[in-house]
Amino acid sequence: MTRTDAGGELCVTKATVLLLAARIGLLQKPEGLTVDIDRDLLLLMLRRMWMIRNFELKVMEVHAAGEFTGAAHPYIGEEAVAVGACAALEDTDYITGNHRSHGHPIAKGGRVDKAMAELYGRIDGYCKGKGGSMHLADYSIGILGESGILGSSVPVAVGAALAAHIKGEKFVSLAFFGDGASNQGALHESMNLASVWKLPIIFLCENNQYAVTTSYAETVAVEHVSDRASAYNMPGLLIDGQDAIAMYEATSAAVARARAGEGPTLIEGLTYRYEEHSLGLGRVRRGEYRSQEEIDSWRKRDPLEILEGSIISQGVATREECDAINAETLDEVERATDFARNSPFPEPEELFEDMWANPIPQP
Amino acid sequence: MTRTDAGGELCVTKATVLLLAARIGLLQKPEGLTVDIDRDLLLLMLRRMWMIRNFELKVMEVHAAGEFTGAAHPYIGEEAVAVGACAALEDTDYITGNHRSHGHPIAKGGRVDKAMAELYGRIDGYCKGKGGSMHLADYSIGILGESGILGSSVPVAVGAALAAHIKGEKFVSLAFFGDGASNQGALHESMNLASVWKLPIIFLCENNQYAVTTSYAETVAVEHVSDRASAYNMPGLLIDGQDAIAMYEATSAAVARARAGEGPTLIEGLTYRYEEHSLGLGRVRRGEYRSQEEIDSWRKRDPLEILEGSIISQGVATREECDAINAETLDEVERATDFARNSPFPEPEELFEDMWANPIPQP
Amino acid sequence: MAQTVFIEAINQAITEEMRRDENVFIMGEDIRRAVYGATADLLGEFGEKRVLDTPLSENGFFGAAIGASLVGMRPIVETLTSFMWVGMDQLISQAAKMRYMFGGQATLPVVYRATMFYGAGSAAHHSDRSYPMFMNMPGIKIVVPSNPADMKGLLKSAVRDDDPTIIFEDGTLFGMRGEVPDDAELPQGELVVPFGEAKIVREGTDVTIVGIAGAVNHAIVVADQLAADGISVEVIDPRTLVPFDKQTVLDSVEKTGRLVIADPAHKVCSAASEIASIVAEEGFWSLQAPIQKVASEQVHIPYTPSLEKLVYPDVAKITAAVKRTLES
Amino acid sequence: MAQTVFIEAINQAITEEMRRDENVFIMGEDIRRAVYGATADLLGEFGEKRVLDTPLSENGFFGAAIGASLVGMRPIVETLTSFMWVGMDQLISQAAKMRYMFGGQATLPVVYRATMFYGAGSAAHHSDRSYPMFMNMPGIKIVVPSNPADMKGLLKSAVRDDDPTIIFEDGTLFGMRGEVPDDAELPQGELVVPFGEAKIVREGTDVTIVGIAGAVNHAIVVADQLAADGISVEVIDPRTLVPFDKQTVLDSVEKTGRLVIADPAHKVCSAASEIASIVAEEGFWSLQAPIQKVASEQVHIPYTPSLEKLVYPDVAKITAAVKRTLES
Ligand SMILES: Cc1ncc(C[n+]2csc(CCOP(=O)(O)OP(=O)(O)O)c2C)c(N)n1
Ligand SMILES: Cc1ncc(C[n+]2csc(CCOP(=O)(O)OP(=O)(O)O)c2C)c(N)n1
Ligand SMILES: [Mg+2]
Ligand SMILES: [Mg+2]
Repeated sequence: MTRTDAGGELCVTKATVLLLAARIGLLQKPEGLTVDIDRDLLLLMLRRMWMIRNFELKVMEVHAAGEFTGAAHPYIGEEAVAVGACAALEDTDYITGNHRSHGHPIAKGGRVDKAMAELYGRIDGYCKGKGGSMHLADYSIGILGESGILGSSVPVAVGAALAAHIKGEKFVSLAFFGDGASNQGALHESMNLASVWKLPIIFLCENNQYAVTTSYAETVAVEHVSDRASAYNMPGLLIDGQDAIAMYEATSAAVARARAGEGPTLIEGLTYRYEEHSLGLGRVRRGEYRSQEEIDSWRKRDPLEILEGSIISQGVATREECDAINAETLDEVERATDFARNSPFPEPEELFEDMWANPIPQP
Repeated sequence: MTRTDAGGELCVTKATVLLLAARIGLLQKPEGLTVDIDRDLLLLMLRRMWMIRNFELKVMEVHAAGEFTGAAHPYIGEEAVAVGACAALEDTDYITGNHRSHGHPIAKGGRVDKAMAELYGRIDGYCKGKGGSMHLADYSIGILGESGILGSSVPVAVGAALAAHIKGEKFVSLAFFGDGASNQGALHESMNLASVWKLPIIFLCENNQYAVTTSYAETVAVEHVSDRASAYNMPGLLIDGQDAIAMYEATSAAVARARAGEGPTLIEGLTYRYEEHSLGLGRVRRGEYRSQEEIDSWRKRDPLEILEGSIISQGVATREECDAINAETLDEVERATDFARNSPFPEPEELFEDMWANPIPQP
Repeated sequence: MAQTVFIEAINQAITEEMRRDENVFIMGEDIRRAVYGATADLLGEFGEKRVLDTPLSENGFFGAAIGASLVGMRPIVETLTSFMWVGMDQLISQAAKMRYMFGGQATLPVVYRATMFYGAGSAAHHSDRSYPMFMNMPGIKIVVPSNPADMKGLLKSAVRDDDPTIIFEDGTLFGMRGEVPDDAELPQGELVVPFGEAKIVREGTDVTIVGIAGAVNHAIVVADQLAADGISVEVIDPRTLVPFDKQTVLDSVEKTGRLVIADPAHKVCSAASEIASIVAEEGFWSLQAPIQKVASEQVHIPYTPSLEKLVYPDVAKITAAVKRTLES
Repeated sequence: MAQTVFIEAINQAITEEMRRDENVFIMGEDIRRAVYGATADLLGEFGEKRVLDTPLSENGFFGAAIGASLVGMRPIVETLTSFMWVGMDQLISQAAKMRYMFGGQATLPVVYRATMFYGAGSAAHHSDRSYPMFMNMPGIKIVVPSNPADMKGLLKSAVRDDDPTIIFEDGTLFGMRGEVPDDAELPQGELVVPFGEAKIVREGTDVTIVGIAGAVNHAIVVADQLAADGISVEVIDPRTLVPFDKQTVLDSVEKTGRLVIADPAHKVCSAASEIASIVAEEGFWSLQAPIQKVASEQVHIPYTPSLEKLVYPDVAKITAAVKRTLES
């Protein structure tokens, strides 16, 4: 049994989100429900979502063709979560992420050429080929890095927020983690720390409802991960993760709360992973852990369609303008792939570089 | 600020406990509130509480006299918590504990002679002198052992409950931990595991309101540790930890629930540590972290007085009978101390014993 | 003798032990659907209670396995080496220490199957080869199989052993084929490889190579190649590191006078360091040349193949080390 | 030159570094009230934001220190070695690995002050001497001071170093008095002891003893006692294990031909094992006798004094080892 048995209907809408937010006092004026998002931001969100979608499709293509090996976890279907959340952040704010690791940096404004080169293991990659798919990072714009160990990057994000708190600065920090990872002890400790110290952090659970083959209903003892917020005396918001605008609004409210010194927020974006857990994990046969009906019902609420729908219906941009954005990102991803292919592999001397900031002799 | 500012008034009484229990469905019949406890059990509880009190007083005396060194954490003031809880268990049920480690085994029916000999580091101690104060254990009656690492014995207790679940047996498991330890990730993982698997376990938080010098109000982000139960879809009970009968009733209800296969319960016994954190930690000056008024107000609700009050006022036993029990335990503790003093230290050959169940050569 | 793939050998051992003893059960992440392969078909035969999918809470379920073992169960836990950091406290503070701390009262027949995926672009977070750390802490038996037959036989021993065991399963061997004897062929009627008995994989007289886990197979290649040059290499596979059969190594070095140790772990405080230190103390007078440690470079595992392949001991490095001992 | 107690030296270093750089802050359990002594009076001078009492969530706050260090802070974390198991994942997966994994983008000037309380009845759960495990994992600098002056000077270096550091503070030395030079007496104006420079504590010609942490002081006693018998012992204190100044050790062994290593850690895969393996490889031709490892017995730390005192390297064991090297 999954939470979407009720015919693909989500239990949240944008209205409920805001209602929830109002109820827990996160938003001051429940009557001022509609957050104004300017055109540029909406189109930027759309661009980043297309960028992720097209990046991931390309990754699947070149991975299947054997252009690089190693695990890679596609973010397709979940684009609205990272993009909506990161749209509420500045370059001076920080994020940390996990193994499903391409969406977060792109959503935060990272470069697809350096990301793709990293997946190819090349010297021009974000980490000079040392990190690979699961360890993208861009310290110049606050991307503190994705983590292959689940839950492990959440305390790190708490630390960035702690620095803001100690120094009295205004930046905030946001940690992405999955429904599966929410069962790690690190989450408990992090949420408690952030709450007792009132740190400017957003805990962002991407609940795509599965950890590899295991439904969160079987492993998370409460109905919604966001229900756990009450155990830490912080607001918990259950948000429609297919709706970028809802994600943006909720995160904006949480960011405002954080910057105001009022402490952390837990946001759960309810979403869905279209693809299998990881490229190359052929053994995980789809039918065994989720039904085609379930997948289909989620695909009907595609985050790109939903955002484009709002944009077009509200007259923010035309279908053609939206298509052009898609096409531009497709192009950029193609160029990024060429960039990656043409970048050399690191030379052997590179092996011992980057171990230490203040180097020591090799033993 | 502590939670007892309101003039030493506790926010729970036995009535509220039962109300709470009824509210969350733990007790079937809210009208049948008064649990019948037979005379023998009441007097056994009194005996064990006096045993702990007198044991600890003796430990303080001989430790001050330098008869043994090493840390020891007195349980004085908290006797009702362990004794009330363990009175709800059978010998075939399991407990695990922590560094404040003398009360739990005595409450579970452990022997004070072997306990005292262990503190003295003697061969007749529970662990042949290898464990010491923080590692008492008696596997013959389900005492799986105290742990000096906080939170660390809680997953172990979950495992004992898991065994009952797998084998379809009826024993239950109970884990003691402090308010401070409740912030360990191990607690989160344990409570979630126990809830998703519906394991027969009781999480018993001894909230004596401080971790060394730190008030739980400063480190636990919710008002009561028991509030966290909702994050794991289990009942959470806030109990007057000075009232052994209340502790017994609440734990009995949780044990019944566990044996019925309905899963875990979180019980918080609100209590108070009369003495300093640990023998020998002279540096921790009392006045710096808690006031004399606070201490005095708690001492007014002494668990022994409260239990004797109920016993005598309800005609279960007379003052003289109660005093006799006290005297008998005093005697037993004296004999235990002599036993400990007369037991030899382990011989050097003992050093390499007990490392392995299937021994291997020393490297 | 059947040709068996390493991962099938694991599956056989688990299946046979679960059939033999109803107290044996297995827990881990996504094991019902056998995401890593070793637990295929267990759910069907043994049911949900003995094939337990866990939440992603390694510290919690590592500890639950300990607790279950204390009260009569014999749990097998599936995990990766890299996830052990998260559950380290239960492994060290409880599994390793309990029995001694409680004066022998606790008996913990718990087995952790920890896979080491390395060498194929898993990067720093998924490539740990951490057995040397666990060797430093007394209380856990450490098993490092190098072929399907030992994998099967050692896993069966681990399940029957009354102490906590970690089996470091070398992921580079998961696809390795090897002969695994059928039970009927064996005098004792089943394949159980005892702990603490090193195996002399190749006999030789000029130099001793001790190989750990996957490195044993490189050492065999080196021995076979150098035989053509007239160099006689003895290859020893300790099979378990705790207990460690030092006598077989000391005897070999007494014969050859030269020692190379090939160890995929990071070289500082590695198993290789330990073995070198034993021989430098107890086999010193046998040595005719400096001991050669061939272990992983002291850097994290880089993702990119161009760098990763430089990290580990391989045939070329081991060959060079053998030659160094012969030239000095 | 002031006579200073070890724990005061810690306090001085922290205070001075917090004064020097406002990005330095300290966090830990009950540090405001200085339960373990080293953080006395910090709260008054530096206030609540820079002297942070933490909940009992080691994994959480070890990680928070890492995150803070990534964005410009220089955290000092107070803990005990035995509580590091609980926070192991942050130390290994994040502190040690981040910089390399991110191609050098991450800089983590975070210092963990991990006290080793052993030798006084703390039993198995509170007596860990775990530096060898951290030596196996690249990425963390490992510091093992043996006296108040080095404690102060090395801690100051650690705070200024841009890499993660763990200082293993030997609890048996907390009450040790020693000379700590006043800043005014020093040419460079302050006491900063660089990493990677071993100290020759006693010069000698017959045998080299390398001591680790508290064992250095035993080695000094041995050297002084044996001098009376006409045996000339050189005592080396590496002071940091990562980086490790192997040249000083190799030079000494070249001179003496004999090596004893005294290490309070468990002996298997210990720092002693590592140093022995280095010398067996790179200093082999200097050696005139088997290397002697004097490390802790491979058992857990028993509570009772009658057994605990048998575990660690002490003057008698080190003396015996020196004699063994001279007799062989
Ligand atoms: C500590 C740890 N345990 C297990 C794993 C193996 N693993 C990688 S991804 C994954 C599932 C994660 O699920 P979730 O957190 O929901 O993220 P999702 O993949 O759904 O985005 C698992 C079990 C890991 N990487 N780290
Ligand atoms: C993992 C871990 N961290 C820190 C400590 C040090 N320590 C021992 S007792 C204690 C306070 C415990 O507080 P609480 O859990 O409330 O139990 P109480 O002492 O109040 O009974 C601390 C911090 C420890 N033993 N283990
Ligand atoms: Mg998921
Ligand atoms: Mg407490």
